[in-house]
Amino acid sequence: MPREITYREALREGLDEEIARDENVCLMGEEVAQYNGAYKVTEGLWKKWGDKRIIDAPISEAGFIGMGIGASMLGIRPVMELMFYSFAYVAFDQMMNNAATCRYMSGGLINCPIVVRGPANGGTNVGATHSHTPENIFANMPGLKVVTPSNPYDAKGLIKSAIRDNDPVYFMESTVLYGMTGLVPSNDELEGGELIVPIGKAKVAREGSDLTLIAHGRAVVTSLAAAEILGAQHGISVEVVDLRSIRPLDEETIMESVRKTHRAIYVEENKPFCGVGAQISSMIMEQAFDDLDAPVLRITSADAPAFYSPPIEKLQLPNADEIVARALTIC
Amino acid sequence: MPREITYREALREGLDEEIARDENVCLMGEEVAQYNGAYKVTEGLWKKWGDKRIIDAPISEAGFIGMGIGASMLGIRPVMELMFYSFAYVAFDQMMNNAATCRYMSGGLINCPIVVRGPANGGTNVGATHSHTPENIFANMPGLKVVTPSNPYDAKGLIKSAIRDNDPVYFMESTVLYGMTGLVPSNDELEGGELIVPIGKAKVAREGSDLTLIAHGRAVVTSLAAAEILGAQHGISVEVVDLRSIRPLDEETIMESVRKTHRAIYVEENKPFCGVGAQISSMIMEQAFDDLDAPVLRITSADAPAFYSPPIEKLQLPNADEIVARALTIC
Amino acid sequence: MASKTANPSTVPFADAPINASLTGEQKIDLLRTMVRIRRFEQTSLKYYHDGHIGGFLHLYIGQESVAVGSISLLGEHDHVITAYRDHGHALSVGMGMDECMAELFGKKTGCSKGKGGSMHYFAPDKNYWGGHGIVGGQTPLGAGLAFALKYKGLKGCCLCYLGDGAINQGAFHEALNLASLWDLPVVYIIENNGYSMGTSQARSSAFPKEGLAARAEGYNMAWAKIEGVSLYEIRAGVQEAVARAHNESKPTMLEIMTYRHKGHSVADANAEKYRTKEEIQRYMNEHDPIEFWKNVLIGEGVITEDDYKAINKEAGAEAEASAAFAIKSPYPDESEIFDDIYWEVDNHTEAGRTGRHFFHG
Amino acid sequence: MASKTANPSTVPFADAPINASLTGEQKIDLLRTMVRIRRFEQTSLKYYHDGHIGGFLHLYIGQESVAVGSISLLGEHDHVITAYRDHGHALSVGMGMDECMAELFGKKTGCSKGKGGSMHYFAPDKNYWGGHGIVGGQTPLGAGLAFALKYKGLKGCCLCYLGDGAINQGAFHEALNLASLWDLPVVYIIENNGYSMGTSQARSSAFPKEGLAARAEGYNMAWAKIEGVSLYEIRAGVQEAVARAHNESKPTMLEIMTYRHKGHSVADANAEKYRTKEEIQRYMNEHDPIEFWKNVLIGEGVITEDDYKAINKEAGAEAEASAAFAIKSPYPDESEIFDDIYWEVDNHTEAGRTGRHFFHG
Ligand SMILES: Cc1ncc(C[n+]2csc(CCOP(=O)(O)OP(=O)(O)O)c2C)c(N)n1
Ligand SMILES: Cc1ncc(C[n+]2csc(CCOP(=O)(O)OP(=O)(O)O)c2C)c(N)n1
Ligand SMILES: [Mg+2]
Ligand SMILES: [Mg+2]
Repeated sequence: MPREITYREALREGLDEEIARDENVCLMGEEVAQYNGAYKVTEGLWKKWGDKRIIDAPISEAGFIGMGIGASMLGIRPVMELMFYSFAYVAFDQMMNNAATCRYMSGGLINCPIVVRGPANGGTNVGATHSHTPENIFANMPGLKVVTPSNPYDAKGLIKSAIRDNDPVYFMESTVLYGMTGLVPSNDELEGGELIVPIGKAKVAREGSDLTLIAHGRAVVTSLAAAEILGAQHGISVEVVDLRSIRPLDEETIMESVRKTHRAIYVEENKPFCGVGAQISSMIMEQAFDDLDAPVLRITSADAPAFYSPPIEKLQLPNADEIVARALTIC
Repeated sequence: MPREITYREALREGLDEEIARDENVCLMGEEVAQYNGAYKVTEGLWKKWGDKRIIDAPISEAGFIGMGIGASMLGIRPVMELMFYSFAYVAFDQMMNNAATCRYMSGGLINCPIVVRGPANGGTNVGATHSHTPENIFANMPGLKVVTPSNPYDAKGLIKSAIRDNDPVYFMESTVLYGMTGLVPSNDELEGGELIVPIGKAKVAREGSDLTLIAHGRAVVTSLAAAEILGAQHGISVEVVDLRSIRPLDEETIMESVRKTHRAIYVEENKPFCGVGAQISSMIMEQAFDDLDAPVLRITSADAPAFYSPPIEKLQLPNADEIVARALTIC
Repeated sequence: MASKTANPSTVPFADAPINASLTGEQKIDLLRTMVRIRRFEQTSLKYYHDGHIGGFLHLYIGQESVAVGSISLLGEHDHVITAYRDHGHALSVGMGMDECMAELFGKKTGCSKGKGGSMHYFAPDKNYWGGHGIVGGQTPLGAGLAFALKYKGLKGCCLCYLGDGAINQGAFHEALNLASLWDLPVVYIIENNGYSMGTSQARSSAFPKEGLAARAEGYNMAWAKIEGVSLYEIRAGVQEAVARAHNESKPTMLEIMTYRHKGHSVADANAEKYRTKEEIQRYMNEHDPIEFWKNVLIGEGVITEDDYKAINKEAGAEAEASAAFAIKSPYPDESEIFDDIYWEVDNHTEAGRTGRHFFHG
Repeated sequence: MASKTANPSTVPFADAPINASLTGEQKIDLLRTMVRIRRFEQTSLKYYHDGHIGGFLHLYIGQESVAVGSISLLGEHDHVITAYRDHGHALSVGMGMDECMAELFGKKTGCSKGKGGSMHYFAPDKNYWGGHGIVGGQTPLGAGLAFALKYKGLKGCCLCYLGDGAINQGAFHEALNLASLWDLPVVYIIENNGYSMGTSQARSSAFPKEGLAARAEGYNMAWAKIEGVSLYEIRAGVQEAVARAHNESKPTMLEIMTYRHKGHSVADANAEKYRTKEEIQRYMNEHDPIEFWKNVLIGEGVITEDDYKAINKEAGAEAEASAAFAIKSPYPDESEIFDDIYWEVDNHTEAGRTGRHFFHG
């Protein structure tokens, strides 16, 4: 039976199923156990699985994530929650060096099957230090994988893939999406009995022929809204490509779409300078230069720290109207 | 009298002059004082200026850089040495949040005139954890400035500007360049009596008409070598633009050159994914799309952690032959 | 613990010189500041529930004595920095309710022009350096303010506050070693309210039986543990540390035992789950610093119940007026998004005009 | 301190059970391992000066007893992790000179296939997890290895080594709190050689008079300070900590006093500036763990001077042979640049084939 569940519930189901499947999977983070999670993603899991599998950590991100990396070397598969992904910055060395380079520096003797997950988004009026979106930063480092689900279905399917992956996967969610509902099949409807979405495979979230909007995370939702407006009000047929993961990257799906539509805009909530859109747009230019009828445009968050004031912070993030306006300049 | 001095000496002169000029300028870092600096940039300064101005720090980058940021709020102008810029990763939160966002979050009541300097380069066989080049990462954050001198003249002129700047400036040098010599005028030859190179102003390091190589840091040296070969052996007239600073960015000089040559390659020792070249190439496409006769290409370090083995690590970095070969594909 | 009307002669630390010298007016001022903080926050809570305030709101209710008592000791060259639970410190250093309330409402007239919100109050003109959201992140800054004082040869210190949960951040450890190694005049004040969010002190920290502050021994640093319900005790304990900073340029780590009556933040749905209702009630009854101090002053004959009511009423009116001020204040202009990022740009300097600084759209 | 021929009955800790049970052969093995480390490093130094080795080379000469003594206590489920001064630990866990020397030469036959260099030796099959270049960065990993053991219900521990300069990194502080809070079977061993690069312990750390390890008190953790010239003393001290980990699943912080005879790294031009020549000479004379142990064994009648010479000669020959092996080994292929980054790619899995993983050129 197709069910409507929230992004939060989808994540929780994925976590729960993986904890059940593999005794080496455990969940750790601040307030994930007894408190049920600051954003309730892990609600009920401690009660179900107990102290061994669901572990409350002190406010020591470098310590406990580093610890998780060490444990992963010995075969534990820790899933670490960052209450906000912004807090990765106090654990940055552990996440960039120890998780990403030990395999290389050991000539392949080590691998770190760790997942670090949590919300990476602005837009909730919590100020500059709590609103970082470091997907571009972590994806810069070979050895790391960066995953950014935009809907409940993908959230469940991707978290399960992330946990099974034998490399470090940094899994960036969004507090704004936690309450979003969507169809997620129950396991008995599925061949193979479970929902797996592979990492590295983009999704054409909407088909179209005149313009491609490429996006990741919540910007996919914004892009779909813009696509509706562009179709209904301007007769422009818009294709929306949801990257799902930043690294590995499904270049094929991007290029296929751009070769069809000849126009592309990258939409993201990342900051502009060296953001994900910079990488994608420069790749499109290199690989599909002759197919382009217009430069690839980029729509990002405002190039400023996050503004607390609720009505103003809203203006810092990409919205459908902005996408429509920019699209009209190239269509 | 024009003098040949090294990049290292040029930096030292710049530091020394600023310490003399402003009593609030002090220098801090691991082994900068009594040891004379791990790379001898600060040689002799402790002897000359003493304990108050030149300060040896314990191995606590988050602690002492954070301390420097705090002191800068009260008007001290600390120049912090990172023995390797890679060690910024243990101080990342201080450098990304406290230095970059306090001004914003206080509505402009605070500014942090701090300089964090040190070598950010690979190519010296010190392994993956010591070879990070985070110019793209820090330049992603509004509020920060990122400066990357490629020669002795700029090293001196830019470090002086960096120290006088009232915003946080992250100044990335190169151990490979420390021994490079170049003409640096002595102060008595100069109008105004001192050498200042403004931050945010690129330099056309070589004029040409067929192709623009844009680069920063040591990649400028490599680009100049490639330009010679392209001219002498292939009759291609190459212009080389040295960005000098990544943020602020001299967009005008870039665009002017590209509008003239119609072809551009970004050369850098940064890793590719969301590297500086991604940003510049996507900007060129957006702003000079119709002027381009070919896609903007990017030449970067290999997309892998740094390899220890000396002959192999060499292959990971961009070299003149690679630039020549890629240039020939678009010229 | 508070008795209904404390007998002046039996209130501990009343006769410490720093307390004995207080005038009645000064004692009333301390009471007034605590009450103003409480009314300010109660009012903000109301408007938060009304939807006027976004993001986080971490209330200081129950802990007022810590900021008020310690900051009351400071002079011209003394500085203050704290974490996100920062309203109490802000009002204690003399910030006005208007600019503080307007900040919560995200208004242009806010102390940070609406850019910082609840967690990010600043007033450098009052030696107040925020208001910081990253747990422990302010602790090296506190050492830096102290470093600057020492560098400039000023006789001053920095009070740097943090929570009991913040002590396990690496940056704090590094700052402690630097402070002790270099004799920096900084006083770290752990406001131990027993919990970091939903985690009790025992579940977040391994520490010696003498308490969290005893970790200072590892850095060869002076320390003390202070019972935080009483302004007298806080002032006596903190004064020792301030004197040590002023006279010997040495750091101190203090642990002040306190309690927050409310949840971790307004969004804390579990505030009565990880702590029992009984525990909360007991602290509200027996560990309310305002009740305690009021009773001390009544016991001393400095005020009457009616005086107290008047102070309360006045503070309530002030808080309501500040909300009215906030409501009628304009939101920031969209163009302000790009202000206050670079000093050089804001000040239209040559450097601020050289090169492109912003890369949006 | 070493006397020329130590009298067995007077060598401290000789009668600790863990030492009393050693056979003569085992004692000779310990000597042999120390000598092999020394010869290996002396040989590497020669080839470094010849230009065969790049990057950093941090020698362990003078500290051999620490790795050899402590690692000699370990069993099947015990693990080891250290910093960049890692040759001694590598040979102690049983890595071969060939693969270690070839690694220095950047050869394909190196233990890390030439990718890691001197600072990054690994041998997970021997429970050896590196070799880490970022000061203090390995300390949470060490807690993690211990966590994994406990999670799996194995009776084992992790010895995690660090320098006296590393103790001031935030990550170490966080790891200590976690280790104590969660009763992780990890033993932190501070190899206190008195200096972090050119900075003496006194210039880098504020600490209690009992020593650096006494910082453990702040985490309610057991600790001890051990004089490191003698294998007997090291083994006795570390054994207590290992037993605590095995039997009570509790962490320990040990400080082992030692000295490096050479500079911080081969590139350290100031090795005789920040330390006086006299100091260095005194330690070389009086605190050479190999000399000391040799004399113990001669005093005990376990070996003769001639035996010692033979061991030395054999180790020297082994080291030279390893250099010959390294020289004749091939460099890695250029294509190996993209190996060993992603497990999934290396293993040609479905995940490794899905999406683009590399973005060069
Ligand atoms: C580095 C970091 N990790 C986690 C958080 C989320 N967080 C904010 S406050 C808090 C609890 C802090 O408790 P404590 O230090 O005791 O201060 P209190 O709230 O009791 O005043 C947590 C986990 C954060 N802001 N920064
Ligand atoms: C985070 C970090 N900062 C600085 C360095 C540079 N560095 C490498 S070793 C070292 C000294 C470490 O001294 P200690 O911990 O005492 O170890 P020892 O070298 O004496 O074995 C320094 C400063 C580094 N590798 N990592
Ligand atoms: Mg608390
Ligand atoms: Mg040392």
